[in-house]
Amino acid sequence: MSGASELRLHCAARSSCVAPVRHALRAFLEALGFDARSLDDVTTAAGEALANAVEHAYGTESARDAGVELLARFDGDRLAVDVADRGSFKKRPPLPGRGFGLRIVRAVARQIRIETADGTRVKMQFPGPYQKR
Amino acid sequence: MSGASELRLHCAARSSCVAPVRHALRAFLEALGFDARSLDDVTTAAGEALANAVEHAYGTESARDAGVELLARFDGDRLAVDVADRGSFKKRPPLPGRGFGLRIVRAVARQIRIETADGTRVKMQFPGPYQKR
Amino acid sequence: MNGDDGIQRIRLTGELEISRKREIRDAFGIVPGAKAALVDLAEVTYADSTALTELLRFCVTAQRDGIPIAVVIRTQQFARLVQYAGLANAFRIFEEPGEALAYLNECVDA
Amino acid sequence: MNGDDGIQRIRLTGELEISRKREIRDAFGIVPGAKAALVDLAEVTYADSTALTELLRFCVTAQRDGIPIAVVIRTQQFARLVQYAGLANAFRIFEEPGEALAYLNECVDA
Ligand SMILES: Nc1ncnc2c1ncn2[C@@H]1O[C@H](COP(=O)(O)OP(=O)(O)O)[C@@H](O)[C@H]1O
Ligand SMILES: Nc1ncnc2c1ncn2[C@@H]1O[C@H](COP(=O)(O)OP(=O)(O)O)[C@@H](O)[C@H]1O
Repeated sequence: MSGASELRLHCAARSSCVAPVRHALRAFLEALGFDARSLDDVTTAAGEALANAVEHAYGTESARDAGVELLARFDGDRLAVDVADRGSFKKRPPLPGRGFGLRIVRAVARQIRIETADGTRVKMQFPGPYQKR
Repeated sequence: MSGASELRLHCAARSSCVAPVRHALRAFLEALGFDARSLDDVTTAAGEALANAVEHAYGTESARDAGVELLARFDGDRLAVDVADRGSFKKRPPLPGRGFGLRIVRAVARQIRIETADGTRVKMQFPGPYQKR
Repeated sequence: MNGDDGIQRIRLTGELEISRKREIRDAFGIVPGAKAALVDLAEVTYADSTALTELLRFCVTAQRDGIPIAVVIRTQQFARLVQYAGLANAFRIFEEPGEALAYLNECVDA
Repeated sequence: MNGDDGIQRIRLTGELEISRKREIRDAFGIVPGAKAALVDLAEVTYADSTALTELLRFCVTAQRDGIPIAVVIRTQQFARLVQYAGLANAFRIFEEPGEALAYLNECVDA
């Protein structure tokens, strides 16, 4: 027994997988006693990062099986959520009327870092306090 | 990205915590694509082990804060679920009309081992295949 | 008693688990004058051994007092839980309240 | 068109997210003859940027064509999403369909 709580979920990078992973994250945070606003914000941000992995990471259908991983870690104080894929980050100028995903993540998270050395890893930290009990 | 999926949830050993932890386990398994029967069986077994930690592990109210931990691990093939507390296992003859908890766990799990060296750890393994997709 | 047929109705819904132990126990009691009891758990979405223990306690007491009991269970999780606990023959289980009532009426008339 | 007031109704419910992208896109289209459109998202329980992108595309096109749009959003998650995306002023948002309709009727009459 370590005291920290962790959720690590590995799934195929398909659009049908995003909602179930998001629901699992929500239920995980609910079990930790997070308040409604935090539940919404954290799952919203994670949902955007997951959707990006599904939309942008992989060039071919079969490559999607390399998957996407959600990692949420709560040490009783700070919540960190990573979303990682094995694809390649697509640096490009934002299309008009798009590009809301990362903007939303930035609005919600206290800190976001995107590592693109080996696939893409979006590392988010969320401001506390978030627990209701 | 490791490929394996894991849920580790640490909560106070109170009866109000059992359902949220069970719901988180269910959502975790749903995200992994488990079928309805497996979802029911695994959460039923885990629910019994969690309830036992709440009911039997700790002698005093304040000791409950040492908590209970659920650990579920799926490697794409085998599912293992541990429920651990920091209390003391109570060996005693079964009361009449009670003692259903561990019997239910045994009926569901392919294998169960109870370690009582340092608190109680109920280690359950579940038979596969459990995934619908 | 919810009807004038002498059959007491007990109805519980949702998740019957450890955090509702007291409520479950309080719900399971025979009212004076009841000739039989229908335990309607059709809308229970999840049950654990806490619920089973209270249900069994109730059924044993009632049967000792000669009061027939019928239990309605519809959820598969709950039906399997009863099997896993080895209680499939400890009380009469029905899937429909109508069937349970017919059974109890027969018991009461006999 | 669901009424005879010339106001088109578009209603989506549940979780508006990436797996429903196609359905969301298909729902957002102005029917011939519509003088205004009411986008009723009151019963959306969750929305992501996929939904926002489609909604924005629809509103921009409609406004270019001089067709007033009113969007009903009630869920807090969705309302905050719009804020986070910086779209609070991109379309008219109402909490009640009645208010949205009143606004559109005014636009159409004016
Ligand atoms: N996981 C990822 N893999 C590859 N590229 C990504 C990933 N996440 C984001 N990007 C890149 O960052 C851009 C901005 O993402 P975002 O703000 O979510 O907007 P949108 O998805 O609408 O383009 C994407 O268009 C894409 O080029
Ligand atoms: N986590 C635990 N800590 C202490 N004792 C336990 C624990 N789990 C089980 N036990 C012991 O095992 C017994 C049997 O448990 P169980 O089969 O679930 O039936 P019941 O909870 O109805 O007694 C309990 O009565 C208790 O003495």
